[in-house]
Amino acid sequence: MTTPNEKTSSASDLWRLNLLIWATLMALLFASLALAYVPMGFLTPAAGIIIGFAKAGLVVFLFMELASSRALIWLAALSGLVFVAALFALTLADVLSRSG
Amino acid sequence: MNSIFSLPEATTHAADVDNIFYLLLVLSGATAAVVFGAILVLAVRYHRGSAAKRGPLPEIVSREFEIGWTTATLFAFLFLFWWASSADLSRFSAPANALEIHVVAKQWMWKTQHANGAREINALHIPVDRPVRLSMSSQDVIHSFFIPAFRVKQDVLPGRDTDVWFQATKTGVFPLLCAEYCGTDHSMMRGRIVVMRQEDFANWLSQQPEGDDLAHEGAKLFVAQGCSGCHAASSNVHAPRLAGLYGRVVQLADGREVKADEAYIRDSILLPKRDVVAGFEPIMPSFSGLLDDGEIQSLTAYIRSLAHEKQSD
Amino acid sequence: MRSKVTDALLNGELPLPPRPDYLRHGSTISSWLITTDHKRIAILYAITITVFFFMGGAAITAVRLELFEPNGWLLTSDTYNKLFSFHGIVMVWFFLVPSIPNTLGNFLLPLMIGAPDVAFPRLNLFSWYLTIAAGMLTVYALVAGGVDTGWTFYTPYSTMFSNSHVFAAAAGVFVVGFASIATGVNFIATTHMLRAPGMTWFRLPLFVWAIYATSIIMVLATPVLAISLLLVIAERWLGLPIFDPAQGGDPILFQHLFWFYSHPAVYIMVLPAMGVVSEVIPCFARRRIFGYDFMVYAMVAIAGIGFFVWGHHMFVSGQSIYASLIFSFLSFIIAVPSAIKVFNWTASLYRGQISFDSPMLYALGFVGLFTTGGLSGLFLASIPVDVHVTDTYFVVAHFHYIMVGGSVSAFFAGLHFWWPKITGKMYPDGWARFAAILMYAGFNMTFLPQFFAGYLGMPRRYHTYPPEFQIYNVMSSAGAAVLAAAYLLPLGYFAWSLFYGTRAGNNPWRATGLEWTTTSPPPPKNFDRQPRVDRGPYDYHAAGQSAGTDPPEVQNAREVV
Amino acid sequence: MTDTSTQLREPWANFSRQQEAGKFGIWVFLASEVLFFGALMLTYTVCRIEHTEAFAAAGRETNIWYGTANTAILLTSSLTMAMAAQAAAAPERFRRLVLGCLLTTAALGLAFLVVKGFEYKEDIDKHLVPGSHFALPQAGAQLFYGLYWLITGVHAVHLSIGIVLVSRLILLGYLRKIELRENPEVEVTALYWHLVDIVWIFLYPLIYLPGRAS
Repeated sequence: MTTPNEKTSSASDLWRLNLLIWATLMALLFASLALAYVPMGFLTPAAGIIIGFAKAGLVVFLFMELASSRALIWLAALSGLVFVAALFALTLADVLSRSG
Repeated sequence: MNSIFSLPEATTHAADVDNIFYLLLVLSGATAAVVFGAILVLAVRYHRGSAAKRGPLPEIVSREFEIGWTTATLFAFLFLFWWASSADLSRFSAPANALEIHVVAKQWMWKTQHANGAREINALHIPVDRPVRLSMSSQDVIHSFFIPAFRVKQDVLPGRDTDVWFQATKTGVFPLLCAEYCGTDHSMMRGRIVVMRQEDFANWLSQQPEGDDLAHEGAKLFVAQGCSGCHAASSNVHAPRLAGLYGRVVQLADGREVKADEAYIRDSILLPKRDVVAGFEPIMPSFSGLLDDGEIQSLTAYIRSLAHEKQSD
Repeated sequence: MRSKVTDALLNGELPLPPRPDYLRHGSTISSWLITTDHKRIAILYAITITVFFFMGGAAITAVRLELFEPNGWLLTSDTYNKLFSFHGIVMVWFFLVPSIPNTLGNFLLPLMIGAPDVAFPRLNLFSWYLTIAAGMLTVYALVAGGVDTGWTFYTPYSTMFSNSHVFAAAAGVFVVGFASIATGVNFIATTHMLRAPGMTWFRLPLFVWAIYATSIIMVLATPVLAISLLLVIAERWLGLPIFDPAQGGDPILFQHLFWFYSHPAVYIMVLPAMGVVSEVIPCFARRRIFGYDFMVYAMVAIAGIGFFVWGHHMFVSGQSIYASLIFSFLSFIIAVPSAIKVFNWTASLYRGQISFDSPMLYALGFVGLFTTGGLSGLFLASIPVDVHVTDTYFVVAHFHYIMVGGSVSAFFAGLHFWWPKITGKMYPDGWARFAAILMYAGFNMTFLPQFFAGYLGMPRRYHTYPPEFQIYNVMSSAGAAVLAAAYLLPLGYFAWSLFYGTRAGNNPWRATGLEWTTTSPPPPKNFDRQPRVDRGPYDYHAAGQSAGTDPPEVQNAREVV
Repeated sequence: MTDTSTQLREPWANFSRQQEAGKFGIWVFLASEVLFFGALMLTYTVCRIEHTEAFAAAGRETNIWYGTANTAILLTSSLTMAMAAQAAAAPERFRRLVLGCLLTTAALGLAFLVVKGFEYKEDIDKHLVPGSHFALPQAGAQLFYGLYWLITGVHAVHLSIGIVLVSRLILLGYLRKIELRENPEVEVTALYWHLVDIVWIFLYPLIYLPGRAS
């Protein structure tokens, strides 16, 4: 439960903040769409994925209010990320260094 | 039929494996003895109501002990890791002069084929004291080429070549087993490895029915499958010349450089559009599904044999 | 100065007015089937896993009988393959994974931290129903004709070449995976949110730490198992090519996904066992555990590093040599915490007042067999030796030493240690000690010969084998008969104790821990008064003193005024 | 604070602790979902590394407009879901705002499924279903579409569960069966919805953007 902000938040306050986040997300979406058509070798897919992380970050920290959550919630979110990273890193260590 | 209690060490590296095994055995035995001994002694000395002195355990002792055996265990294991991996790394790649044999695993039998075309089912004759390299592929599921006496085991994968090499040091007959579960008759998929002296091996090889060796068979396939239509020296189709290709570094259309080894040849046959050579159109049709693994190995052997002929442009 | 009466009252010796404990709190069938009381759900799980344990045992009895002869005499190859596959699937997912966490863990976690129940009681019941649904799917797979892929479901055999009931079995394991995740989420939330006042993290009993670390693995590793089986189902049932070599699929990728779960899964099975032993040894040695904080760090380290070592199952699978070296290095590192724990258990016996009741015998049996199993793991972590012994009976012996010698012995230690608390009845300790020793002997007779057969090159999952291995198989099968007998004995005297056992007081072993401060069996809401905790666990003697012989001040439950 | 004793459930002593536990529990479950979809994305990544050309060719076949529209829809639904959750958590009475936002979120979820339906129909017409008469010649392309159907299918199932959860809140809230204000269930449903959106955020560059540049 987020800590209720000091002054009573009126509906318009809520809308203003969230609409700003939403606009950023849509901008990022169209940016990734545009970048996909720019031939930059391996940078093109990388750009798509980096923008994906950016959008996911926005949703997690602001929409899901991880930014204002207790340390315990950070722990849960972080643990998922750490072990997915380990899964990717060690599996790709095999796939990329396989000869022939 | 090896004896009940001991396993012969029939290859150069078998002794290394056994040395590591015995080292681990000694270390583990010692650790187990210490732990079991300590439990026994403590259990006897401090059983309830025994006269042994109790009194407090000095705090410093527990901290020292804890740090002590943690670091001791850590360094012992790091040493073991270093010893084991250095032995493994030293035999990572096969020596160049290794005798090359192709192995095809199929649900529930082993097919081996020597460079000169001699074929065997569930058996493999090899010379002693000479490095042998097996290039293996499976036609259906994952099998595993396992010779206990050689301390050799390598999974055989469908759709990809895996290879393993060894140098036999003892003549004799050693069991070959399949070690990766592969279905109903997984346990029947066994064979014999016959290690012979060099001369006996040469005689045996010459007496084999003169099945075409791989290269000749590959040559026939090269024509039958229509490869020669484009790749032959005389063809007017704009396609890469294969003479002297094997082992050369190939410049690809998308800028990458690839060494033309067996995997490259296999991929170019099955997935031609993947590594298109610079300056050529991706017009080659894919042969996946048309050629089985045995035929691909023959074609690869034929293309390699072209490397020895004079390069005719 | 409190009078003697209040002390006795506190210790529960005086006959209080009979309050209904959780067993007699409702005796209709529905009171059991829709219960949200964690203690009743623990008993439902106990019955479920016992049924599955004996089903898996029956399957392997047929296999052991078959292996008397090198060319087999009882079963066809297909039946043999289906039986060992069924043994693997049932023992791993329907017995070992839920055994300690879902029975002893479910029952004791709230009791040990002073909570009335787990955080999400309805989710707890839901995970039991998921386990039952999954069990029915797996039994259907057996009855309809069996699955013959082994418990590892390796592709492309499981997706393209097996014509047995892979879909039903994979779906069964898929569903039981979610039961495991639900249990994990439940226990993590309980440990964080429902600890009694004063119960800080470093005053938690090591059993609670073990269940907490296991829950983390359950939550984070099981989803990847669900995906690997979902991919097998998708390829087999929907025809979507994922691991099909003809389409360029990579069978080794399945092994990565499968072993990413399956290695942490062996820590799901052994960590709770370590927790039980860490409770039993201090109680019967009347000593504080040696190096409590190192034990906690070791458990968390095992849970953490356990996720990075799965590649040691794939040294010969065609994995690149560099990845193999990384996995070999990490596998050696994770052996260190396990070694520390064994040394700490042993050191806990120093200057104690050791009594050899049956829980202690099982616990010492655990330490012995787990040490052998762990040390044989070192052989498998070094690549050249692993290349020779992987996929042989050496590996079979290794993991049975840890899972059966370790986890099952510790499960029996826990069962005997907390039986008075769960049922309120004492069992005949003489029989129990005999059963413990018989199990230890039977176990070694069964699995020690397999180390030799494995090193001499007998592959695993072989229906017929070269004749030179017959002697080892005969010895192993004979040992298995003794082991089976040792497993049946507890069934007998535990059932006997339910009806004729003497009534157990609140704290028959004079152990420390909040679960021993309430009545046996505990009331539905566990505690009459919210317990407070003002000191660490295993307070068998004042800090710095040695183990006294008189009963300890049951300090944990004292009402701190 | 509303009278929360009605929402207090076993075994909690006070309501705020129960809320914290609920939120922590869903976050732990979301960590497992991250692993769940992470494993699927790893499968995609490894197959793509082994068949870069085929995946580029197959990626070009997907309809990028459907993909982009769906991403926009889900991002907007995340906005309205976040609004609903924050409005429900606020001490003021935003009952109509909460119900409105929940309704929009469910509607956007359904819109996503409808667009997905059209896309699937178009894929079937273009013979993009792996099998005998598959449109593209390369072997790797069948892998791409094998994973495409599976991952988008699993995501659609998760989205449908999300829609059911949101609709349940709308129904019970509208009929005053449960009090939406400061109800932990709204927050838990919102967190789950955002996860489903994040999964799609990562699916979009993997499925629709490859091969566009060459």
